[in-house]
Amino acid sequence: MNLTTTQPLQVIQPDGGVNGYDPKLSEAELLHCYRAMLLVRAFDAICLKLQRSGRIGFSIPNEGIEATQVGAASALKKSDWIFPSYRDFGMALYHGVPALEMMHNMFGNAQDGAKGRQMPVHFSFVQPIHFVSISSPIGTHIPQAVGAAHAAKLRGEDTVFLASFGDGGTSSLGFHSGLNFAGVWKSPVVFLCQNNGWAISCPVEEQTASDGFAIKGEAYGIPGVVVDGNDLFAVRKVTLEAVVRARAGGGPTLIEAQTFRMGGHSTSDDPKRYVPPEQFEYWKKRDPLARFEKYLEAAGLLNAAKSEALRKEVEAEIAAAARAAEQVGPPGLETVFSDVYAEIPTHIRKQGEGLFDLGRRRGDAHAGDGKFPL
Amino acid sequence: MNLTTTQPLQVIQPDGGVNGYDPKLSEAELLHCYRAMLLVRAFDAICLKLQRSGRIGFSIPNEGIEATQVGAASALKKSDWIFPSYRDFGMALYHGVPALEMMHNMFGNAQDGAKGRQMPVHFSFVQPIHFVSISSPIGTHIPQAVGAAHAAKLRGEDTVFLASFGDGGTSSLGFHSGLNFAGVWKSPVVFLCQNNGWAISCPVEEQTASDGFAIKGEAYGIPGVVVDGNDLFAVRKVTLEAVVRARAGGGPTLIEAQTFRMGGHSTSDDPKRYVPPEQFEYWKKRDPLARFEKYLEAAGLLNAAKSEALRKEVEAEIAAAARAAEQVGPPGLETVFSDVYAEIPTHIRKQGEGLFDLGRRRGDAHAGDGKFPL
Amino acid sequence: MANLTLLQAINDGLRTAMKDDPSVLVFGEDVGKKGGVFLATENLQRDFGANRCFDTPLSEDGIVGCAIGMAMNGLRPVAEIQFQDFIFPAFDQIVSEAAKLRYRSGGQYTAPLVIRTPYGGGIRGGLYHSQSGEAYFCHTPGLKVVVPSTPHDAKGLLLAAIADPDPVLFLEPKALYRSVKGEVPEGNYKVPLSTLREARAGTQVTVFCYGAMVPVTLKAAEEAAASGIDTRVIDLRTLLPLDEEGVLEHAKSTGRVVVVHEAPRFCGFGAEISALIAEHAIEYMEAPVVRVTGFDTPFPNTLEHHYLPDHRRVLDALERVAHF
Amino acid sequence: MANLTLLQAINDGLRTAMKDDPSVLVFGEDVGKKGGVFLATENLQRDFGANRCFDTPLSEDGIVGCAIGMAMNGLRPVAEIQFQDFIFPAFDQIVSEAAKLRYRSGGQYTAPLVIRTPYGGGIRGGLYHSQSGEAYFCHTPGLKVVVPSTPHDAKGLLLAAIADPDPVLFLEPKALYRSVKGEVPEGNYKVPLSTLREARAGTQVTVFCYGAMVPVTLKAAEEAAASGIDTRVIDLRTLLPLDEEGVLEHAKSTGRVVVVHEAPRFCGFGAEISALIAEHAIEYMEAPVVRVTGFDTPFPNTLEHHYLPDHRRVLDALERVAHF
Ligand SMILES: Cc1ncc(C[n+]2csc(CCOP(=O)(O)OP(=O)(O)O)c2C)c(N)n1
Ligand SMILES: Cc1ncc(C[n+]2csc(CCOP(=O)(O)OP(=O)(O)O)c2C)c(N)n1
Ligand SMILES: [Mg+2]
Ligand SMILES: [Mg+2]
Repeated sequence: MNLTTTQPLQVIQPDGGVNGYDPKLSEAELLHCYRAMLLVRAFDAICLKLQRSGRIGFSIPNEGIEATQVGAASALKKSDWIFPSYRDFGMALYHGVPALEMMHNMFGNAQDGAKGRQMPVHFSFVQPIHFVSISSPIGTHIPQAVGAAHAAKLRGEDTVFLASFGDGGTSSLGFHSGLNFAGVWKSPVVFLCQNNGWAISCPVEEQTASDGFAIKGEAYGIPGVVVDGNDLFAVRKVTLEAVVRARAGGGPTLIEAQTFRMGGHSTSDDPKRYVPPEQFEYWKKRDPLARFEKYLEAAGLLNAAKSEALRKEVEAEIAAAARAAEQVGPPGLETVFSDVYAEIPTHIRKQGEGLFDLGRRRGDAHAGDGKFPL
Repeated sequence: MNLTTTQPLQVIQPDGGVNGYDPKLSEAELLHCYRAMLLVRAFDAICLKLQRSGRIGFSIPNEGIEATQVGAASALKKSDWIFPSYRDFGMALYHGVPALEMMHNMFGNAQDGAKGRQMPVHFSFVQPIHFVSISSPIGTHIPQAVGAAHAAKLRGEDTVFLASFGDGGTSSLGFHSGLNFAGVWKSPVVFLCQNNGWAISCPVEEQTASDGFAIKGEAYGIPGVVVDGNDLFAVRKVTLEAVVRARAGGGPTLIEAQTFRMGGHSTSDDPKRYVPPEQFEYWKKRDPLARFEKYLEAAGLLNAAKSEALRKEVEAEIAAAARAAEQVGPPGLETVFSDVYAEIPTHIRKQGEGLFDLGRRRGDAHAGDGKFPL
Repeated sequence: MANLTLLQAINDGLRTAMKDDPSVLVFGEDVGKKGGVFLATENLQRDFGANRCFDTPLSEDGIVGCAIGMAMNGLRPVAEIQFQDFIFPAFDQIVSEAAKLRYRSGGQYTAPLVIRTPYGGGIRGGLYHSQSGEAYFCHTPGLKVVVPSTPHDAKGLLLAAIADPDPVLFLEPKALYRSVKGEVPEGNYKVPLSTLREARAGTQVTVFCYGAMVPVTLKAAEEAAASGIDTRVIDLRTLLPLDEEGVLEHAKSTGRVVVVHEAPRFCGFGAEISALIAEHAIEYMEAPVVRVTGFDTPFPNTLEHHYLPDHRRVLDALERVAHF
Repeated sequence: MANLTLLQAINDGLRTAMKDDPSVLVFGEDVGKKGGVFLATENLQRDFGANRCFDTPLSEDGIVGCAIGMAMNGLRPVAEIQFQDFIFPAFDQIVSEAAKLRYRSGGQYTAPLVIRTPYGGGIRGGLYHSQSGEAYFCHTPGLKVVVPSTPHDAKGLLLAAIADPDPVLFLEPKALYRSVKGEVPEGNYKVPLSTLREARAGTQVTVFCYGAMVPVTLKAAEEAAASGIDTRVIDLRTLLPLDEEGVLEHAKSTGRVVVVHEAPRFCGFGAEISALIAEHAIEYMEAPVVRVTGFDTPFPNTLEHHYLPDHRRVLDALERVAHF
């Protein structure tokens, strides 16, 4: 079985034409995809502002890769699992994670599902889809996705598991072990490599000498597919094919989505230090949102007014979420000490009590005024 | 550049014929190869006996893979470096490491270059060729070989570095990082994957779903070549090509030598628990030594009498080495404490003095009777 | 009750867990047909099938990474690492992932898995088949670290570990695999984690030890008794979370303490015991707290019997502490 | 002499080593064009060329594995790990290989390399951009572990580390990168490894600390002075091999000791200091040996200022110990 491709699949032309391709999506579904892309862009822009004004500490730009995120996410059911990277906002938003929940995380506040323990963008959701707790170490989630998939497979479930990572992620240990195990176990996993050309400042040619990333599947007996990552339909199509095969017991697929991040690696990064300006120009012309808009317009589903209205609505939603999340205070001090284990062991409880006690003795407001509540 | 092959190269036919192939080796060189293979087999057999009679603790069977070891080693100059696995006796013996030095290691005695600190077969030599200290953790030496090669390359030297490992070794972290870095750096390294079908009891199909091992080079932009590992000329030929390319700045090659270990994984292992008997029969017919003998006979360089004489000579040499090594006592107690650092730090010195002191106070012979000599 | 070796007790524990809970899986390198290099998993594949007990590719990172995913998704994986020395490729998965998943997800995702691995010296394994790495893991909040020293505890602690909601590293003293035997109850019983075991009663000196150092210490204690030193031997059993209260009570009650382990001394587990005492019981101490440990060197081969703490070294420390 | 930040001092140290010794290479993720995420390697590629300072693929295992090979073959590699939290994929190469190569080869092969990495909290980095993993490495014979706390020492210790014949882990307190400034001599000078620095003279209590905890401790010591507690502050600088004699002398001379570090307490580096004292100086102690440390939890984000030991917690310990 050699399904590996080396030419990226493209469906939506730069002018929005699809050469008669039928996406098999209802108007509502198409507009849901569009809205998800708008949500990402708005979320991105507002987080950038929040960070620049010092109200949140950090964010990860997503501009330019919305089609990959939303196209891939759209191929999954709510019962499937996502093992995301830190640059997968759109997958959560597509599946209906409320922007407010995501904003709680950006502020690390008391209502954040992760209790303010993680840096911003390290989301964790179990609803409405499993969007597994993001970890900073690169690649560790890849074998985890395979293990979770193996569990489902052993129980005879038809759940599919999507593991998403970057071009840099392919050099990690987890990529090697995860794909190798998945190949042997024929696990129902879709490996989505978002090749955006850069791992922070490291260009792909310094990352690996392989002829692209899809071909790396060969090393594990896993078919590799290359797709235009700025083309929502193309990404959706290859992901759907991979998902269908995985669900039917056909094993894993490695997808390489070729895309580009229009921003820095993070809000701490200045890409102008290393990305040649031509690359920004090249990719600006291939903006995934503009391309999808052209399609929707050509299909008679969108016009300038409607698009403007939607954009405003979405921006208002995100802005409201940010305002609401900013109002919520920090997590309680006891959250430093809980969730290390299912039950808090004595030595940790004592450390917490010590901190509360010190706060009481010093009259320090931060340390809480009650007794250690755990 | 796609040099990857999937059909194993074969030169010596089972009947010893080579279809006119010219190995370009003098009679002396051919007999040196033959002698090296005999040395391996004798070393192997004697170590097995020593282990069974409790005189050494452990050995690693090499029977069946002598052609891979000797064929590959014969492609290297003395100024090249070998990063061996624990199953590469033949590479050391081919390059003239004295059997006695190897036996010192098997006994872990006072004359062992590694001062009796390692298990048997974990050799380390800097002469007559760099045969780098063997480590038990699988695959760690692979990126090390790449780093050593990069050093040579930066200095403009034309040294070549051979890293040898098993089929199981391809699943290790070091394989992934080592080949990836070598691909990017175009390092002068030859990666020799000795595919003997098994990683202890794990057959290749449970190790990886890839279509063989040479193809794994694709993931790193490294050409992969498959060769009949029981064919000394074929192994020598592909290794020499890889070495020549590496020396000329053409970068790394991944060689998959298909072979089989006729013994257990180690002297602690009983392969009958897991290897199907047909496999032993299949490979017995393809014995690399017998095949090379047939070639030499056909070429008029060997006959039964000469072969018998050589075998006896070699066995006597190894047996004498074993006897001599067995006479040497254990390393001095101070070797527990030296070589942790270039200079022994105070806390380690004190621990050594404490042990000597206890021995003195208890009248314990083992602990030495002098004062701590470091 | 059957009279079993520690190795048989572990096999029995795995069987019991697999029988009682269909979500328990056993996997690792060579654990299937071969039954593990020490035969701890012997016949589990035969008896429970290859879906419940299977071999993996040669990647500890993959073994633990996949185990975490399985555990997230409802299974109870029991992964074997062939030798503790080979756990380091999985260090990132253990320390960064298994140990931190519950915390970083606010309890939304958890990793109830067990990693079993033989540790310690005594088989002429040299640098890489002899190490005792417990301190590396004990410095990692979110993990539990368990070390049995008797067949009874081996089975009971293993069953408790498998049932535990948090990731447990289960270190098996390979030197004791076949050298100790003892009564092992049938069926599913649990020895609660984080509880100490008084392996020998005594009033004058307390020795804290675990794993393969327990019999060594008991032998030293017998010899010390002959010269009038009445030694209490505490088998710690669970190193993390440690029963710190229990440790301090024992330390206070004898006022003289020795700590024994095989691992190197510097920043070893023994340091934590000493530090607890120095912080919370120093005023009860009538003698220095003495550590008897492996040396601060890699593990040698030919001379391993000099590297490993033996009863003579423990006895020497007992005498120093008792007669201080 | 120039007045430099700690970060500039490190950049200066790297430059000096690269200028003086052509076998010194600097590499890691993003150290080239970008100059490192903290800019510690800024302009080194520009000034020494891409053969001397270069980026690598995203693999810490590869970075350290290749560094070992380079070191074996005559170079002096200085590898950067972007955050200490990301060093764990290289743990096997560091612990099994770099640390053990000299020993296992009887001195035939050695690995004189330096691994630089920013460690510690204070930048709102959460679980994975804040850790202090020194104890993991200090339990590894064959490694050296160095932690500077001033610009002067940062350069001088780095140059000593690069010249050292053994592998050195060089932990850079990222919280101090830009927050401390000081006089830094020009040219190549070395601060010898395994020597302590008295950061503050004092007679009543000794505090042992290192890295980013040094300024925190100094602040606490100033406040303590106001209430009549005369505190000596010892910056350990090299954690392994530790100047144990020096530590014990200081401990004995004040009879009262506090140990401060950011890392979790359990089996942390502080335990070794306490244990040394409990074993060799207990009879000099007039108070418990108290540790002020990070908590035994992963590193939180929003509440990191509660997790990190601050001068208030150190002061509290000083008072407890002084008035015991
Ligand atoms: C093990 C590890 N090493 C280093 C880092 C630091 N780091 C964070 S993101 C990143 C680059 C990732 O690039 P890529 O995988 O291409 O993803 P992208 O950011 O481009 O989406 C690096 C080096 C890390 N998080 N984990
Ligand atoms: C990291 C690591 N994990 C496990 C082991 C135990 N082990 C030693 S050899 C071996 C199998 C190696 O198989 P392969 O690479 O095919 O080499 P072969 O022995 O067949 O030559 C295993 C699992 C090890 N040495 N290192
Ligand atoms: Mg990228
Ligand atoms: Mg093999």
